[in-house]
Parts: sequence; structure tokens; C-alpha cells
Amino acid sequence: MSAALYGLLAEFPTADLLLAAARAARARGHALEAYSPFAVEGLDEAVGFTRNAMPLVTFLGGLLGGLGGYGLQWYSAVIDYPINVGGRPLDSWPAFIPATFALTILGAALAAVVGMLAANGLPRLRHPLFDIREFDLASRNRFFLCLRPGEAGLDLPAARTFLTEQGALAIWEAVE
Amino acid sequence: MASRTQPPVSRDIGVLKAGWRYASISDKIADTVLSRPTGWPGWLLFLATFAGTLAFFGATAWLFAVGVGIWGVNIPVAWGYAIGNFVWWIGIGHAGTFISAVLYLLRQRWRTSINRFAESMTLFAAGIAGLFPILHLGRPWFFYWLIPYPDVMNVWPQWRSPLVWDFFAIATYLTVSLLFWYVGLIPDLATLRDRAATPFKRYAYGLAALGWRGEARHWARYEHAYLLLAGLATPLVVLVHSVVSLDFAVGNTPGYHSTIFPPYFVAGALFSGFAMVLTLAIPLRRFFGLEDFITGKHLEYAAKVVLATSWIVLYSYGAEIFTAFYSGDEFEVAIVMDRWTGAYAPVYWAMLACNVGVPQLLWWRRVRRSVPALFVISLLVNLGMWMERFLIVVSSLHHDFMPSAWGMFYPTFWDWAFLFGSIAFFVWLFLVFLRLLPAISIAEMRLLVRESAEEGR
Amino acid sequence: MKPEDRPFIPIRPLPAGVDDPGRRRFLHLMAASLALAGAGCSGPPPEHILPYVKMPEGVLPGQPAFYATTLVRQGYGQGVLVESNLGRPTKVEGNPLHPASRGATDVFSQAALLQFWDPDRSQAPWQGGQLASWPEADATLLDWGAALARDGGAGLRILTGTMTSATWLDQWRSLGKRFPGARWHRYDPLHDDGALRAAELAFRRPVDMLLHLERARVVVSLDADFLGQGPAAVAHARDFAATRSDPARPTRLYALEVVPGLPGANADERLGLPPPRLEALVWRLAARLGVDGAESLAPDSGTAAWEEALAAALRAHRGESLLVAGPTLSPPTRALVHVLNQELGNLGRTVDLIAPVEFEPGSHGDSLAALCEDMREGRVDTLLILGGNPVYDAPGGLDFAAALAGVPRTVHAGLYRDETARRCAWHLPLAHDLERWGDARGFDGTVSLVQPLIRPLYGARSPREILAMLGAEERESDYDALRRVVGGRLPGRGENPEAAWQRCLQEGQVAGSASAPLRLPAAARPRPPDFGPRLLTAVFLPDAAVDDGAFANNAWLQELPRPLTKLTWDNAALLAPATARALGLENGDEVELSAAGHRVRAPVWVLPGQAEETVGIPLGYGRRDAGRVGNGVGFDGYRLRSGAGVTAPVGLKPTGGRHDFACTQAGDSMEGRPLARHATAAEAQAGKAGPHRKEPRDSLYPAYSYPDYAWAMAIDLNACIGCGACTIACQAENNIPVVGREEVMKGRQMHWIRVDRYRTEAGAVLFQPVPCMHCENAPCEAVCPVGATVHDSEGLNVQVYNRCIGTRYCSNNCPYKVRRFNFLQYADNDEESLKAGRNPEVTVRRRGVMEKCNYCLQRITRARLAAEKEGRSISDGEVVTACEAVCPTRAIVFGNLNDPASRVNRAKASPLDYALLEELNTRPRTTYRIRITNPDPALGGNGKGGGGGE
Amino acid sequence: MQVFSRRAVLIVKLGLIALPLLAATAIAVYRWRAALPNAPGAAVPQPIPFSHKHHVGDDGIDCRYCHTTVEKSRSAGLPSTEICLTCHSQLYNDAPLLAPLRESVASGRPIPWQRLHDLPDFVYFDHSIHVRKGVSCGECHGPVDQMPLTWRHASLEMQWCLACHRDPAEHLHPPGDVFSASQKSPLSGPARQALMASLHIQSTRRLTDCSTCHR
Repeated sequence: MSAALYGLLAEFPTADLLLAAARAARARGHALEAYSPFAVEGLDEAVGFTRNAMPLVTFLGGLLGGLGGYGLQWYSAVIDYPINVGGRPLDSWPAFIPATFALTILGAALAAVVGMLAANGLPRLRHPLFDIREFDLASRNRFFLCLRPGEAGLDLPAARTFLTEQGALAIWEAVE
Repeated sequence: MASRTQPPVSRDIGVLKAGWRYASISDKIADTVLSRPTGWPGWLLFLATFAGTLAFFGATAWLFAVGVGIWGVNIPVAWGYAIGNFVWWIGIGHAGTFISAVLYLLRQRWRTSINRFAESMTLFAAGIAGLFPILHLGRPWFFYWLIPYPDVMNVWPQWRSPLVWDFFAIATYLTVSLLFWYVGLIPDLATLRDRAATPFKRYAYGLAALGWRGEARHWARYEHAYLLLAGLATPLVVLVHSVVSLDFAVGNTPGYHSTIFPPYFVAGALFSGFAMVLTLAIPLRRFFGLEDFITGKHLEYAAKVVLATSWIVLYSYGAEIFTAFYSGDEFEVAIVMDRWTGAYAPVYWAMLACNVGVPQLLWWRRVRRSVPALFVISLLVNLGMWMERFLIVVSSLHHDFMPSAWGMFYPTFWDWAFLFGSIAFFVWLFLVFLRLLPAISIAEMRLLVRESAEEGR
Repeated sequence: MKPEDRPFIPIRPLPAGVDDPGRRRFLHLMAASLALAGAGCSGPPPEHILPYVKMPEGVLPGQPAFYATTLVRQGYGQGVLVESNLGRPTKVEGNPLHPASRGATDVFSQAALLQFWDPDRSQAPWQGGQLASWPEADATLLDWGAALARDGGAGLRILTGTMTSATWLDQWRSLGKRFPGARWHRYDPLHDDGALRAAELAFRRPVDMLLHLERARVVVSLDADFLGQGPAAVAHARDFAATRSDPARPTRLYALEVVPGLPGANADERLGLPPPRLEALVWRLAARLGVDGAESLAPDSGTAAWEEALAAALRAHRGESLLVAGPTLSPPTRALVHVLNQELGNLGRTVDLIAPVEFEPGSHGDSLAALCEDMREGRVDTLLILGGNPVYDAPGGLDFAAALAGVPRTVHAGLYRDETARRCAWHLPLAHDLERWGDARGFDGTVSLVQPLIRPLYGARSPREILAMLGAEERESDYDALRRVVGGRLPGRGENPEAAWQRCLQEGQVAGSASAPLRLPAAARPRPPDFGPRLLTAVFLPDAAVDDGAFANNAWLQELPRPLTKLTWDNAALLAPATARALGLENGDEVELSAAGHRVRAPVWVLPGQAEETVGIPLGYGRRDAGRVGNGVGFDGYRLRSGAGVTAPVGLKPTGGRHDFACTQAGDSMEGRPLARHATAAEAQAGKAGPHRKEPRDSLYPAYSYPDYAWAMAIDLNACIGCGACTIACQAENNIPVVGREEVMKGRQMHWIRVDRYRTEAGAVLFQPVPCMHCENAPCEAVCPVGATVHDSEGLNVQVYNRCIGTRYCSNNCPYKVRRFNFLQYADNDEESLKAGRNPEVTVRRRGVMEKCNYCLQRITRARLAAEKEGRSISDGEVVTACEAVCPTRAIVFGNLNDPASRVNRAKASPLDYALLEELNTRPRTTYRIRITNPDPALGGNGKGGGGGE
Repeated sequence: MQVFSRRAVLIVKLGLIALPLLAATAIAVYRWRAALPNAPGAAVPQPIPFSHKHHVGDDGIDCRYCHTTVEKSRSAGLPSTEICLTCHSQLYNDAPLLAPLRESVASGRPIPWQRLHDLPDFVYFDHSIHVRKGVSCGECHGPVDQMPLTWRHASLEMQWCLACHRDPAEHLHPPGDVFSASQKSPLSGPARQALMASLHIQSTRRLTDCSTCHR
């Protein structure tokens, strides 16, 4: 088979084993990915994921929504078509607040979701790991660790033995 | 006893019964959607509500053809059932987001197994609520004039109108609730994708799951985004019903023009919202055998919230009356007197009975733990809240400033058609949801299994 | 058909009597699909422009022209100016030069426009039940004329209403040459026969009374509705209001009434009495005033105080007092009133006597009775009924229909194919006043010219042309006849006759042709009549909206709330509260009335202030062949009449049935709120009546400036008599749709200016016209999500129909509830004739949009454009709103606040000026001047009078 | 397992691209259907191929000769058959093109011209005030003197009206030029202001009031 290796995938029965395996693999300098049916606390650090941009993105989205919202109201009511409505001032800022507030939240929420998906590279309907039938259990009750060939490459036999030591139930080679 | 190498087994922690594992709990919930047959009662209910839904849209067609004159609305009572229903539904559409957002921030574990269907309830209720202001327009086909866009007329929405605020608040609320709900669904959709038996289902759920794999980094960002959404949704819960209340409070009509309205409406919303949660949860757990996940504890907590909010509502009623007499404003006083003794007084007293009287039964633990009692009470509360909306809208208008212009509102057949039609539509949507999506968050239940097991360590 | 199923005007013709709710649904569907089409399924369809082939002179497309003409009602003319757009009459205004109008009109002249465009009008000759043609009709009548000529027209009878037309008289005389045997009968169902009898008794000759209310300081109305009824009502109202305008010269109106009317509602002291007691009171009053012949009467403790007070007031105001007696009083008593006026020196001062304006005056009751007699005896072989509808409105006791059946040749000419038309051999469409030449006299004898604005819509002919069909005299066009008869004897002013004639045409009248006052010998003392036993008495009166039934098919009038009951689309058996209590009846209970051998089922309406032991019966309803609007509305009171008398004993028996009324104002009370404010003259003198304006509270917001114009309105409650002319004028000017009975019952009437009616605790009636207030801080505007109602730079609160999406939020937020909503497709876009009658300057609103008073924006615009073109600014009085123009009492003043000299500024300067619901700080541009009453201290001074009537 | 083949993914992507395109087309179609008939710039066939180019451009006939009421009334007025005859009883009186004219004379029935400028019924436009205030015919009707067959020059959309009502200065002309067909040289800034003053042009606020055009 000529296809490039995606990684070495190992199945674990519990989150604790996966966590331990991930930490150990990281210590051995592996590039790795971990898969679990629910968010396992500490797993992200274990796979070396540290900086999370979600809050910033959300804040910017909110800022944009808020300023844009008020700006739109002010422009349309004061600049573009000033009309005397019930003797109220053109720039009735107190009355502009509810819409501004709503738009702030809308902007923030959209930014959070879109940002999250984008950062996660989703949607991605195809993935090499899906080729492995047992990987379906990643969304049910099994925990998976995938050692990626970094620029150093992957010493398959060594990796296999390492994973078995960590208590892997089964091991597969995933190809691109 | 759970070990590092053995998958954990849940213990009874009140909000989750014992003996569940990752696999079993995943299969149990997923299979209610994937493989569990509907059964004849389900079909019966489905067809009945579907007929009601068709009736609802038929009535809408007739409404557009003939005009809002088919309702009982008139001058002075220019707003009738449509707006009452709108406020009622939007109120019901509150508990969902409150449960999933606020209880999430407060780390309430009993939230886990009810947030999913509560959110769905929210979506459907808010969606139906959003329909009514449009149906109620004299020229509904121009509703989009509330949206600011550069048109050939060079005119804009009138930003000082609470209806415009409404539009933005509700649009935002719907969008954010939808996002929140959907984001929560993604891992479960992946589960369904991976368990689905037929290619079609795999495709459908696969598309919806966006290729979710449960990678650790994804989970990290996911959790963060979810937390942020919860944080954003929380003020929204307050905003929406406050703005809805401003539709009235900003008006100068006696009975509308009151500063108590925003908190009053929010409390009322939670009140009716939790009542509706009970109304839905009780048959749900029964028919799908989910008693292990939606336990008596859940019902009891919800009941307590109902009891608490009923007191806030009572306080608001009192505040209204107090301000009327304390201010000595003759028009406000006249409205209060009219509510007590006027043409709509029976509705007023019935409303008090349902919203204030009945919930007091929940002081007794026996009542809180009796499922049938809770069910009846929740229905009565919903009825009472509808009557409250009706009174706010109609009775205030029919007796305002000029006695020469006083009038009565009498509902027509079509008024009732739209009320019951919308209820049927709501139930129908909810049934469809139950058959297509997991009513309980599978991923979070797995986590709960783990936590409950570790507590046992 | 059931009234609630009756289609309202916006439905195209159906064969009368066919009820078709399904069709309305269909129309709604059509409307909806059109609406959706308008919503963007496709743009406007391509149109053609059709220019004139030959441009007529004096027509300026897009600019209205006004013509002076006369509208004739019950024989008397009211001079009017009619607005014509491209040759289509679109609005009636008063003729300032005409004594019966003085710039204003009554509701009927306004509604005459809708009558003219009414699609139910007779559109072709009918023979029996068959459509026929004019040539056939011509041939037939020519034959009949020839046959009649052989025996000098012995069998020829002609029935008309009251006639004051010189050309008619001229024609009748020439007809006499060929048909010496012909007889001319006259019948108007509400003709005041009693007045003539009284005049005969007092002066041995018929006379008409000319009232000069403006000269009177004490007016005593003895059940005489001089403000609401009769050809002089508008002039009376104007004079009456004039007496009230001057606080330095307080006047007082005492009204003694049987069935409450406008005089009672506007009286300073009022008392309801049944006819016998009322008459007795007059005689005792006469005795107190030293008129012999009445001493023998037993005193009436209930009215003694009144007799004394009246006597005192009249004695104190010799020569500036006035007594007026109405038709419910017997001729001897009315003769006595002549005597009293003479004794008090009022003759020639506050009242003039003139030769009757009607030609050949006489009792119409007798005239019709004689005709029926002749018909039964077979002495009639040809009967021409010109106008009028005797089969419907002849007294039930006469059974005119049966008598008519015995006449071989009968012709009916009328505006509608009505009850009479269907029982005559021939029916001929009669021309409307707006489409014929002719003449009539005003109440004071002024010769008024009827000139057409348009060719007859349906080829109808004038009465003159129809009478000419008998081939009596050589054909002469109506215009030529008018020119010869009227133009022939103009009061010579030494100018050339043609110029004089042209001026008459322009003025719509012959100036200076009013009758001169008569010099008469002292009136003879009448004998006191037998006042009759105290029985339940029916009082027949013309309806405030449909008059004697001639306007029954006029939807504007049917939907006009009656001044005192605020009922629409109905009449009712009116009862005093006490009487109703005694009979255990309340509003809506059905009773069976029996009199003159007929039984009629009627719903009861309890009317505060009415005399006990009486049943008020408004006539003109229960029409069977009025048209789609009028058919089956209310009950027919004529059947209960034995003769032409307006009172008769009546039997009453509850049936247990119920009836729902379409009433536009449920309650009487102001709930203690200072809405229609009032004070007594004494308080006003003491300065206790005002000031009412509070300084506007300072605001968080900077005030807007209104640099060029600031339009505003002032309404004088002291002048308003509640007649409702403003409501109809507004409806005509602004294309306001009629919604129909069941919609009014739902509370969806569309009137832009309504007249609220309140009753004080003391029972006094207050009227308050309520248009849009045009608040500077308009609550309606702030809540409209699309800015469909906003302020313009002249302070108008404008409603932009094409932007409105119908949230109705503005109406909720309007404390005055003056906004109206098109809940359904009310405007009729199918009926061609109705479309033609609309005001082209005003948008016709579609279903789903809000509408309201806009201070006649189109009139402001017209004035502005004129001024702008001439490079000047609009001067005061140049913009006159429809309601202001029509108001008989000048209660409404409109103008520019930025013009310190404007009338509206002067009105608002008064300390008695106040803003409605001022505490809401809406800063209305429309303000009110409080009502000042002048109660008689001798009667307790509470403005209610002794008995108050119940 | 791998649910989506490469082809499936491709299809999904294409679908995602198609959606916005569809929406765009839908809007475009709607705008097209909702537009006034006789689009701007498109010459419209008339019963008589009347050429403003010939009558105005070549013969130099004044607008008011045919549109008689333009200074007095809301409507500019379309020439009556009579007016056409003032010349065409002599000139080309037997030209086949003028058959409808002769037919109209004979039958007394008007010539059914195609309407080019059709405002909604809720818009109240008045020719007389516009020409009085220095808005030349060309401002709205374009270079009619160069139109062999007349077409609509302006969109007649509200934003088009507003553009001028918000800033009239550059659309105004000295009274003398209002009816002259020839292209006028634009006025200088100061001259404009002087013109505005001399014509007493109302404030922009007044000119953009809803009530100025709608009632």
C-alpha cells in the first residue's frame, strides 16, 4: 500500500488509561491526538494543547455587533433620514440600547460558534480515522490515542510496544 | 468498584440511578431515536397534533386572505389573542435557556438530563411565539420592513418602537438558543452517525455532526465555546422578556405603563416555563422509560422553582395594585377596579387561583413527589399564565382614558383556532424532535456516569 | 333578510333581497390576492393615457372647480357649493350667500353626494315588473295625455311633496289650460300641518315663522326642535350659537320636550313632559302672563315652579324673548303661542311672520286623505306621483296601497325604484338635484337655483320633464323655463338682465328675493283644547339620520351615530327610564306596538330625559324596497299612524324578544374625569371657570421648532350642538369607508371625528367632537416600528398609509382613541359609481392600514401650493378643514399658530381653553373651550330644571 | 466508519455554493417582477410613433404648447386631438402614420397613448409647483429633444425623488431655462445659492416630510 501513514491508533477501555498513555507518549516526544466520547479533564494539556483563542474571538464578535448595531441606528435616525417622531430627539440613545444589546450578544455568539468550528477544522466529513471501523466506538464508550508521524517520523514497532504497555486493547495503522 | 482499567458503573446519585455504563447509557438514549418503534399511542398523538398543525396553517391562510378582522379585535382593543399568545409562548420559551445556561453556569448536575428537551421546548415555543406578531399584522407580507436594509425608499425601521426592540431581541434569542442547542447536539449527532443502521441515517446524522471525532483539542475549544454561549445566553434570558414587557410598559395605557413589568414578566416566564418543563417531562420519562435519568429529584427541583416564581409573580400583582393606589392615578385605579369587578373579573380571579393559589400546594413534600399532582398543577399554571397574558393585553385596553371610547373584546372562532392550533403545532414539533434527536444529552450523561462512579471511590 | 346579513356598501349590486355573505368572503379573498400581488408578485400593470379629443373650457385636470347650486329637501332649498373634479361632483360645501346655509350645511346635504352616486338609484324606466325604455314611456304617457285631454283631465291626479318651485307652479298652471279637471295633491309625511292650522286660528291666514334667535335673550322651546329639524335648522343653529358667544350678554334657553332633541341637549334648563301636561303648562303660563281664557285649569304641582320661572323670565325680557311651539302641541295651543309672542312684543323683533313659502299651503294629511278617497271612489284614472313614496310613508290608517291598486294608470317618478314604484304601472327614474336645472325657495322665501354639475348619470329626467311627457304644453328645456320664469322677474337693479342672471347663477340664488315680514292684526284668542286623557302616547318624529326615510339607503347617514342615542343602523322605540322601569323593559327588549289597526315589533331604547307615558318613534325605517343599504333596517313607524298627526295613543306589550343595537358609545358618564368640561355663566363671571391651560411642564427633550406654519384647531364646546355634520363632512372629504352594522357592533366604525355624548349627574347633555389631537409629543408615533405615523415640519401628526403595516400599536397608545383601522377591506374598489364620487386628493385606504384625522392635509397642501406659486405665505382662513367648513355653529376653528392674528390663536387665548387629558403631556394641537351653561336660579340653578323629565 | 465518499463531499460542497447563488437570483427576479412597466431607457411603441426629437429638437416647439396645464395643475396635460390638429390639419394630414389621429377626429374617441410615468396612487406629484420652483422638464424627463420615441428617463423610485428633495440646488434652473430643451450648463455654487433664495425653496426638512408627497 502506497498511501502515506496517518498515524498509529490505539484503543483504550477507560479515560484514565488514555490520559496516562497520552502523558507518557507526550513525554516520549510523540505528536499525538486523543479521542474520547466526552470531554476528559486534563486530556487537552496531555496532548499539548495550551492556548485557547475562544474568549478573544467571542469578545471581538460582541464588540463588532454592538458598535455596528448602535452605529446603524444612529446613522439611519440622525444622518440618513432625520424625522420628528413624537417630539423625541433624533438621537434617542436610551431607545437605541435594547437593539444594540441584542446585536452585541448575537455577534458574540456567532463568533464563538463559528470560531470554534473553524479552529477545529470542522466541518470535515471525511477523515482517515473513520476508515477504521472500531473508531466508531470513539463516540460511544471507547478512548483512542493516535500517534502521528511528526517530522521525525514514527518508529512503528517501538510505538506498538509502547502502546501495548500502556494497556491498549487494539492497535491499527491509519492511512491518509 | 471501578478501576483504572474497568469502565465505570454509575451509582445512585438522585439525578441518575445506579448501574449504567458508557455503553449502556449511550445505547439506551440513542436507541430511543434509532431503533425504538413509535407504537400506536405515539402515532395517534402524532396524527392528532399533525391535524391540528394543518388547521393552524389553514387558519393562517384564511387570515391572510381576509384580514385580521376575522378576530375579535377592534378599537379600543386593537390587540387580542394574537399578542396574548405571543407573550405566553415566549414565556414558555424561557425555561429551556434558563435551565441549560444558568444552571450550567451554576454547575447544577440535575440540569444534565433535562436541558436537551428543555432547550428544544424553548426553540419551538419561541419560534411559534415569533409567528404571532407577524400573523397579527394588518399587512403581514410587509413584516420585513422591521429589518434594517438599504431599500429603494430610503426609509428605516423606527428604532424607538419596542416592537423593533422585540424583533431584535427575539431574533437574537432564537439564533443564540438554536446555536446553543445545536452545539450541544454535535457530539450526540456523531454518536447517532456511528450507531445508525441505514446509510440514509448515516448521511443525515453525518452531515449534521459536521464530522465530529471527539479529538481532545476539539473538546477543549468546544467546552470553552459552550461555556461562553451559556454566559451569553444568560443575559439574553432576561433581555427578551424584559423587552417583551416593554411593549406594554412603554405604552401610556393604564395597566401597561408600569416599571414592575420587566422583572414581573421574566418571573412569569420562568414560572410558566418550568410548568411546561414538568408538563413535558412527566409523560416523556413515562413513555420512553427514562425514569432512571429524569428522576423524581428533577421533578421536585422543578416544582420548587415553580413555587418560588409563583411568589415573585404574586409580588408583581401586589406591586401593580399598590402603585395604582399609592400613586392615586385615577386611570390606574380604575383599571385595577375594573380587573376586580369589571367585565373580565372572572378571568382575573381564575388567574389568581391558578398562578398563586394552586402552586402553594407545592409546599408539601407529598405533593412535590406525587407525579400526577405535579402534572395537574403544571397544566393549571400554564392555563393561569395564559389568562394573565390575556388580562394584560385586553382588560387594560378596553377601559382606558376616554369612557366614550370604551369597548369590549369578544373572541371569535378564529381566535380560538389560532390558540389551539399553535398548541397542536408545538406538540407536533416536539414529537418530531423526540423521534429524530436524543431527548437527553448522551455525551454529558457519560460524563455523569463517570462522576457518579468516582464519587463512589 | 336579517339585518346582520345585510351587505354593507362595499359590495357590488345584488338583486335586492338577496343575502350573500359568501360573496363578501369571495371579495375578501380577491382583496387579499390583490394585496399579495401588490406585495410584490408583480408590479403595476401597464396603463393607457386618454387625453381629451376636444378640451372643454374651464376644466383644468387636477384642479377642482366649485359650482353654486341648491339641494331641495321636502320642498325647501339649501344653497350649496359643489366641488367638481373633472366633471364629477365630489363634495358638497355650504353656500355663504344663501340664508339657509350661510356657508354651512346639515348632514343631509353632505350625504346628498352619496345619494347621487348610489349604485342602487333607479337607472331605467320600469313597466310593471319589466325593464322598459324612455321611448316606450314617452309613447304611453303621450297616449294617456291625449285620452285625458278629451274630458279635460277630470281623472288626472298629481301627487308631489311640498312645492316651492316657481317653474313648477308655472308648469302646473299651463297644464291646467289643457287639463282643467286635473287635481294637484301634496303629501310630505312630516309636513307641519298643525302650524298652518294654528296660524289660521290666530291670524285667519297661513303664515310661516321666521325666528331671529340671535336677537332673543330668553328662548322657550315648547317641544320645537328648531336646531335639528326643518329647512331653517342650519340658520337657527348659527344664530343660536351667536347668542352664546358673548359672555357679557348671557342668554337662556328653556326647553320643554316630549322626546329629547337638540334644543333640550343644548338648553340651560330643560324639562320633559308628556304632551297633555306640556300643553296645560302653556295655558297656565299664558294665564300667569295675563292672557285670559286659561284660568280654569287645575294647577300641576310638578310644573308650577317652571311656570313661575318662565313667566318671570318672559316678563323680564319683553321684546327679546321668544316662544317656539313644536308639532306635538295642538293647533289651539300653538295659536296661543302666537298670541303670547305678540303679547310679549316679540313679533317683528325676535320672530317675523311671512307668507308661507310653500305654494298653495294646506294640510298634507287632508290632501292625501282626499286623494285616497277619490281613488277608492274610482274618480282617479291617472295618477302621477312625482317624488315621494306614499305607499311606504302614508299613514298606515289610510292604506294608500290598497287605494292605489284601484287606479288604472299610475306613474311613479323617483330616485329609487321604491315601494311605490313597484306598485305603479310605470316607474320613471327622477333626476337628482345635482343633474338637473330647477329652482326652489329657502325657508325665508329666497329663490334658489338648482343647476346641474353633470349630465344625468342614468338618463333620468327632472319632474318638469316628466310632467311634460303628458304632452300638455310645447316642449321647453328646464333651463329655458328657469331663465323665463325666474330670470324673467329678477328684482330689477337697473343692470342688464343677462348680467343679473349670470350673477344669480354664480350665487345660486336670487339675492333679495326673501319674503317680506307681514303686518298682521292682533291675533285672535284661541279656545283651550281638550288636553286628552293621560295615555301611553306615541310621538312620531323624523330620524336624525334618515329623515323621513328618503335617506334610508344612504350608508353614511345610516352609520352616523344619532346625536342623543349614539345608535347606528337602527331606530328604536324610545322610552323614558321611569316608563321603562314601570314596564320592566331595558335596552334591546322587543315590544309590540299597536295603533291604527297595525301591530309593529320594535326594540326598546331607554332615553334619559324623555317624558313619561310616551313612546318616541323615529320614522323612516323598516323600508322594504329602499336598496341594499336601507332594506330591513329598523321598524316602520308609519304603519302606526292613523293620520298625519305626530302623536297618537299607542298600545305596548313586551314580546320577550331581544335585539342587539349597533351603538357607538355605551356609557353616558365621564367617570369623574374632566373630559368635556363645563361651568355655569355665574362661575364664568366670577372667573371660577378658568384658566384651564396649565403651562407645559419642562421636558428632558429639546423642543422641536415649527418655523413656517404650526397648524392647530380649537373646538368650542359652547357652540357645538352635537348635530354630527362634521362627522359626515369628514367622511365625504376623506373617502372614509362605511363598515356596516355588524362591524359597528364589533367597535370598528371608521369616523375620523366622532361626537362624544356625556350626561352630567344633573342629567344635562354635553357634546364633544373628538378628532385627532395632533399631539406635539404624539404617543402614537414613538411606538410605530416602521415610522408610518410621524410628525411633519408643520406639526401635523401624519399617517403614511403606504408605510403602515398594521401593528395597531399606535391605536393602543392613543389616549384619545381617535385612530381607525381597516380590519377588513372596507373601501369598495368594485363599485364604479362609488369610485367616481371619491375625493381624488385623498388616498383610498386598503385593508390592514391605520387611518385617522390629518387636519385635511389635502386642503393644506392645496393652499400651500397656491401660496408657493404666488410667492406668498398662506393667510388665515385660507385653509378650512371639512369639519370647520360644514359646522353650522362655527364651533371648529382651524389655523396657523405662528400667525398671532389667526382666529385659532384668538380662540386659544381664552382662559376657558383647555387641552384634553393635558396631564399626559401629549401637548395636543387641538384644544377645547369649555361649555358655559346659564341655569335659572329660580329652578335650582343646577342646569337640570324642575322635573328633569324623569 | 467512513460515511462520506469523496464524491459525496464534493456534492455537499457544491450544494453549499449553490445556495447563496439561488437566493441572489430569487431577489433579482423579485425586483424585476415588481418594477414599473416600461423600464427606463426603453422606448415604448405608441399608437402614433410620436417623436419628441422632431417636434422639440428640430421644430423647437415649447413643451407648454402641448402640455398645456403644466404650469397650472398637478397634471401636465396630454395634448387633445385638437391640439395635434392645429398643425396636422395642414401638415402631413394624410400621412399613414397619422391614421389614428384622423380616426380619433372621426370617431371622437381619444388616442390611447401608452403611459410611461405611472406613480402609485398614494403619491401626489404636482407638475405646476415643480416647474414654478425651477425644476426643468429635463430634470425628470431627460433629453426628450433627442428621443425619436419617448422613453422613461427616471426610475421614479422614492430614493430618486428624495435625492432631489434632499439637495435641490443642483437640479434647479433659472425660470427662463425651465422649459428650454437644450442642455444647460451647470450653475456655479454661488449662483445656485442665489437661485435657491430667489425661488424660496423650502427647507430640506419640509421637502422630505412624508406629508409632502403622501396623504
